[in-house]
Amino acid sequence: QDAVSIVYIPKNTGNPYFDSLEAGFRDACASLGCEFTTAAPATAEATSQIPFITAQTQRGVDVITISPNSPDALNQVLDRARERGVLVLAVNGDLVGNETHRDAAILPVDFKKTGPGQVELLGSMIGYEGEIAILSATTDAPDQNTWIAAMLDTLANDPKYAKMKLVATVYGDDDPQKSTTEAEALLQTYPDLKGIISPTTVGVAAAAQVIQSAGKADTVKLTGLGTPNQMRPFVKDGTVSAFQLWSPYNEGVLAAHFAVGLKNGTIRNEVGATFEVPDLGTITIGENNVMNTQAELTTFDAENIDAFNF
Amino acid sequence: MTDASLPAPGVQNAAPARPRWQVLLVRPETGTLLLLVGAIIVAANLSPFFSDLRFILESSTYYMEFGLVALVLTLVIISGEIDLSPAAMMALSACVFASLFQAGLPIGLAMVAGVATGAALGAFNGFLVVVLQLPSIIATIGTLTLFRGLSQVLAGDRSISGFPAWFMGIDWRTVGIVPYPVIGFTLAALALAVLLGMTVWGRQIYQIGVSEIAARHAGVRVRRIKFGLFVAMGVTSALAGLLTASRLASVRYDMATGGELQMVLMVMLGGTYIFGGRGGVLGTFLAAWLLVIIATGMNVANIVVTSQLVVMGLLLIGSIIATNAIYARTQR
Amino acid sequence: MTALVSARGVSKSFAGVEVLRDVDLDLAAGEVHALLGENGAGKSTFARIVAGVHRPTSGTIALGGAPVDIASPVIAQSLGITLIHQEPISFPDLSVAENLVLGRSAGGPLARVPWAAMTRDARRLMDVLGVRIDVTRPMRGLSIADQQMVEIARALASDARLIIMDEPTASLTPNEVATLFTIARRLRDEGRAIVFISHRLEEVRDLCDRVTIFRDGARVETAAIGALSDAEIIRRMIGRPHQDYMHKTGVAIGGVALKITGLTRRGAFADISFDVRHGEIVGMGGLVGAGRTDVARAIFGVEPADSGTIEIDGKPATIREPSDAIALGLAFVPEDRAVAGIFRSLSVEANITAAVPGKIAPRGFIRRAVEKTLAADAVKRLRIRLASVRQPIGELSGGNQQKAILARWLMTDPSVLILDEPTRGIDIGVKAEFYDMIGDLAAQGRAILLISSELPELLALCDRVLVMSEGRLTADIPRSEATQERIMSAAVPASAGAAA
Amino acid sequence: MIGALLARREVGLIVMIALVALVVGLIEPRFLTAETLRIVTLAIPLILVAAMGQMMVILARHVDLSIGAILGFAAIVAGMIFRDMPQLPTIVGVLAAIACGAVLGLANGLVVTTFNLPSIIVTLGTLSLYRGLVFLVSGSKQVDPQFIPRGLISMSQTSPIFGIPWIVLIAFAIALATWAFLGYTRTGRQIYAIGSNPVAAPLRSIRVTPVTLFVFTLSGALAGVAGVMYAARFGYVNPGITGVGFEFIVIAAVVVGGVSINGGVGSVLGVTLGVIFLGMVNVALPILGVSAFWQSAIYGAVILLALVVDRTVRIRGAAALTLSRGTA
Ligand SMILES: Nc1ncnc2c1ncn2[C@@H]1O[C@H](COP(=O)(O)OP(=O)(O)OP(=O)(O)O)[C@@H](O)[C@H]1O
Ligand SMILES: Nc1ncnc2c1ncn2[C@@H]1O[C@H](COP(=O)(O)OP(=O)(O)OP(=O)(O)O)[C@@H](O)[C@H]1O
Ligand SMILES: [Mg+2]
Ligand SMILES: [Mg+2]
Repeated sequence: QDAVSIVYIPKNTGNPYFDSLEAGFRDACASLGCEFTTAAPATAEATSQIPFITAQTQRGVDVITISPNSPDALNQVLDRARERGVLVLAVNGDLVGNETHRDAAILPVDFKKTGPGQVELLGSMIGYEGEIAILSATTDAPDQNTWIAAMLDTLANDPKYAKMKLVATVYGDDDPQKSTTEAEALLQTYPDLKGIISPTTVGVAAAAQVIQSAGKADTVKLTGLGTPNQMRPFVKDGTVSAFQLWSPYNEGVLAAHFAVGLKNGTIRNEVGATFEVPDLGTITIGENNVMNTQAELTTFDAENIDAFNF
Repeated sequence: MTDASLPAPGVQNAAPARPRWQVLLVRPETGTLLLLVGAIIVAANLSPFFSDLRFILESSTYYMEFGLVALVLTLVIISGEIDLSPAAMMALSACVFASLFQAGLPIGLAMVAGVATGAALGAFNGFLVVVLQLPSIIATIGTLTLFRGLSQVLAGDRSISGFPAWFMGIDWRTVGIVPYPVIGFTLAALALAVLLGMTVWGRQIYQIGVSEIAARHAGVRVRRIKFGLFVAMGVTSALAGLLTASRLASVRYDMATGGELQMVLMVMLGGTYIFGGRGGVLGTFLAAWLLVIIATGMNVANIVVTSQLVVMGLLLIGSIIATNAIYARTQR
Repeated sequence: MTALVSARGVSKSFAGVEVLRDVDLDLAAGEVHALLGENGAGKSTFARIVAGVHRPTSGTIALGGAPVDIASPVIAQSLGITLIHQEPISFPDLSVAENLVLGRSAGGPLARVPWAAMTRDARRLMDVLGVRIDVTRPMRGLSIADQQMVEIARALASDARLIIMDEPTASLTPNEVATLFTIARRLRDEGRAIVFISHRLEEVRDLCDRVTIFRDGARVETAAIGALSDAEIIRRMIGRPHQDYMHKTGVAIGGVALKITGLTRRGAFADISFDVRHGEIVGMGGLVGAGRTDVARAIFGVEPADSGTIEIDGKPATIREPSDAIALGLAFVPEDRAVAGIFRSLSVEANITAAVPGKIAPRGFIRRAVEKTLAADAVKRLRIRLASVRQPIGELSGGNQQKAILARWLMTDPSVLILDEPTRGIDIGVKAEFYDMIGDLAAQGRAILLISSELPELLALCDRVLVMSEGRLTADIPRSEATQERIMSAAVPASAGAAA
Repeated sequence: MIGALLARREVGLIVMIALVALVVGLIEPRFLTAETLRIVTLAIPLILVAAMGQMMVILARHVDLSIGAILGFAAIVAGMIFRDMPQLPTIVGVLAAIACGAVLGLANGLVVTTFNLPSIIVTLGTLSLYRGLVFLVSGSKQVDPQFIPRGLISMSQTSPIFGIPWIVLIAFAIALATWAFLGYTRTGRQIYAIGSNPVAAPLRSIRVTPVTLFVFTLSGALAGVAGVMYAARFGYVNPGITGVGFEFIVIAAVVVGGVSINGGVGSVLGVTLGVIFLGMVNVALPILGVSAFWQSAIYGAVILLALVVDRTVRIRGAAALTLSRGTA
């Protein structure tokens, strides 16, 4: 039969993170021989992806892979796509609480591990004691909130972190200006602040800029989730000693293999089923038809950062 | 005191009355119509998937809410004011509705409360413009920020859902193949066209737009009418907000973000004069469909969104140039 | 006499409407040349062409014998031609001083603005004209008359060779007119040419050497002012003999229609009390800025007063909006026609029927046929000059627009009419018609309050003359005792200039 | 005379600024520190610079809604030059950005004057148009921090005097220049005149078209400067978010600063105070620990409040005026 056609709809255009995710799709499709296109809205607001989903359905694509801007606003339009035989995969973020409206989800890591990982990383930087704060994205960003919940849990229950005191959680709405002001306010309001965790790419970059401007790199430690390109200069000049993320590229690769396999019947979309992906090894379909590209977060620091470019 | 022996005076500045076909054809709406036809032809040639009425109608439902508000906005702009806050009013009244529903209020009452909120917000705008006499363009930029902020205070960043089935997916219910929102939009356009074109009330809106002071002197209740228009904006926005909520089956504070630009674009594309006193509902109706065709056509042809922005911009400017040119002609 | 400016075959059409036809005209240095003509005769249009505001459709203009192309006001200015516009133009947000120099100051784009010198010159200029305005205050808020004086001042200050004055005296007081004329004569004696447009013959006789008469866009005649009698002039202007106005006689004065008691608005007028009876014409005189318009606007509800009562036919009335006033049978022809009167881009019929929605739309829906007939016979009755009742009213000349506004109010069949400067800038022929109409309206038992700055008008028409000065009512003079002297003495502020 | 003093909206603004500082200071003493001053001053330069341009446009009875997109375009162009031609000196990128801003501004002006169209709609169109161009020229690719020259970024960190960062000094220098230009040059006054009465301006031999073009070009160029400042302050340029919604903030600041939306009225001092006021509110909220939700709500409320205050002050001023009689 003719080649499987896959479209990927990122949150919005011009976001470097999704550029590398796309690259993964392209390379995988080049080897698998599937047709790959991408269509992205200009802004990342809840509903901006809807017309694109409809249009792609109308174009008769076989697979829609999407990084949803909203956990539920897309339900109806996605259902319609699936009624018309389109395979719908959530990539990089899931429809939290609405998993029934997509066929499967490809997530980078087991998000339960992100929170503790971050806490441990910051702890190791500040000697496991002192005031710390969190600079997040928006107040109800589902992923960030999962992670923050896990962080609070770890701080509260793991004696290892007993001396680390969380003094504030603020939200920069993933907007550079706002994140910057929030970070500045943190530094001023909490003179004894030892560390900041910012589990969002915009936030961690803004915070790094602020700490650098205030020249507080040695008193206030910063870590979080960021892209190497975004963080490179701050790692180089020592503002940030280490931060974490995963490989968006691999998400693209995995999504492409899974989609094609499913369409060709070589993969069954059942919890517990496994399949092989070159370079990624054996992938197991877990709870809610979720699968991860990697077991642990990748930690970037002065040694390895130049090995990455995304 | 009439003097029959007078030679009919004033012949010297008797202008040749414009031929009827000109009066009918040389109007901004005509331009919009031509653009619409052109757009359809282009879109059909851009992508084989476009020419499918069912699909176009389905996609159109994403614009009907804005279209609905744009119809009322047309009256506001003709009266010489402008309202940039409708998108924010949509969000806030929808958030009020959803929060109340979530708090356990029967959905019927919640909907009423939502509409009432819209009316109140519109009244607030009216108060600022009519009573405090702030320039509407800047005042509504203020309320735009305020209302959007309040909806965020109310709903945070989470999205509220879980509405009963009957409430959801109004855009999916159809008469024949025509979705409810499309029907509603069309009926509203008809009603407002009659109101504006054939009633005293409509005439007075034009008079206010041409010269507010003269209108007041002629006994037009300027304040009352303007206030009424702003309230109408609020109510319509609230209804549009409910429609959106039904379509998305969920409500978030960022509902319809940036919608105000789309609405103004529709009114302008429809050939309504930004300084008031001229224009009509028909044009806005056509312009709404023009936007539907362009956006849908480009999406289904996989034209990158960035060049869509460029096209929209050029379109707006082009339409204004045409509109003004035409008014310049008919101004004489 | 050498021609400074000579126009040859000048014609002008607006969108196919020829408003100026093949005009030849010579203006000599050292003369004051009057332009006379009915409303819409083309006086302002000719003036604007010479001043570079409009381009002629055809024809040439020569300056000192050499043909010139006056393509813009900038060029006109560089050629030494200045125009005092019929409607004073001003920049409300700039200071009076700046308004005086604006556009005349030399230098490049970044040339420095000499504030001190500017203010000094402005003060000097104002003293010469005997005008007491603080030159550092913004133009906004100046009465139309004050704005007119500033306009005149800047024209005089520019050392132009040709100064065109388009109805400069329309809103001026007698002594302001006198000052203006003294200066005009001095300029003439300096060898400049002056064009003077006015509808007041006595002024023309007082000031001018030669007169040119326009009718229907064509030049009818140019002659030395002495060579023509008033009657001859008027006949040439309106193409028919004109009979003098007679005061209405034998009209029974009825009961009190409008009664004002203690009307006051802060900053405008205080404690105004008077009444107007059915069939009575009550005049209201005073200097420009005395507060008459403000009082009228207060009565009609445009800007309601702070305190005081209004009674209509003995019943106390609350008027918060003009619509309330109209419902009570009041009508108001405002002074500022262009702003408060017409809907410029709307059709004449829409303008005429604006105040009677009920008549054209019984059940809310407009009946175009009814509207058209109503408008059409109003146009016939008031002899309004136009091409079609569907034509935008902005295309009519000032006088004809004014007639349309009056027509609008006659539609409402009012029992009380307030007319604020109804004949400002209106030619003799039409004026006479207006006087007749006002008389007839009174005869029909309507009460009329006539605000006017033209004393002869007040004396000729009114049964009583009220006089205002600095926001207060200073006199109530019965017709029998009314004289120019009595009115003026009541109009001039007791402590002249105390409030300056 | 007290009335005249009250009529000056600058006074009203100073009072409001003092009030905010006082109230916030009482609730959160840490607010009244030099550090706050640093943050506030850092928060305003972009807005101040753009506001100077916007102010002139509004004074001429126009408005430029496209400055946000222009800012984005200038910033991305500068960023791409830094990234793709690292051998060139930084100044080249900076100048290029300003030039781009000027060109886009000029384009606005040309459309407005040639077809004499309402600028608010034209720029509403170019707002979308220019944003599209930002994506097109950048290929929707962000310019990452590593490419932004250190020297540029240090502009918002290092300082020649009193620890006031460079970009702040530059911003105020620009404001000062604008003040001199508007108050003391022929063109400056003509801008006021055009805004005060556009119809009459040509009758007073004011060349409206060139002046209008100049004003739009300048506004664009200043938006370009703000674009460079954006790169300097945030250290990277993203085509999607850079300058989005910026126009509303700037217009708000200008109007809060007392510039009449109908043109002809407004002072540089007022606008500067307006910018400082908004900047202060922005900084005060997070320091008070006000939830992120509340920020835009309060922001909007403050704008409206300022408009109302300004309005009432103006009425009092007008009343004081009409009392003064003219001719005797
Ligand atoms: N801008 C214009 N567009 C169209 N018609 C015009 C315009 N200006 C003047 N007219 C017409 O030209 C004719 C002459 O007008 P003009 O103002 O010259 O008359 P006028 O002699 O000054 O009358 P008045 O004494 O009332 O000022 C009028 O009939 C008027 O309708
Ligand atoms: N066009 C105007 N704009 C603003 N204020 C005005 C205007 N005209 C008059 N005023 C103010 O109102 C005061 C009263 O003016 P008003 O016009 O009522 O006097 P008036 O006796 O009617 O004079 P006029 O003969 O000009 O009608 C004036 O002193 C002036 O300060
Ligand atoms: Mg005239
Ligand atoms: Mg008056």
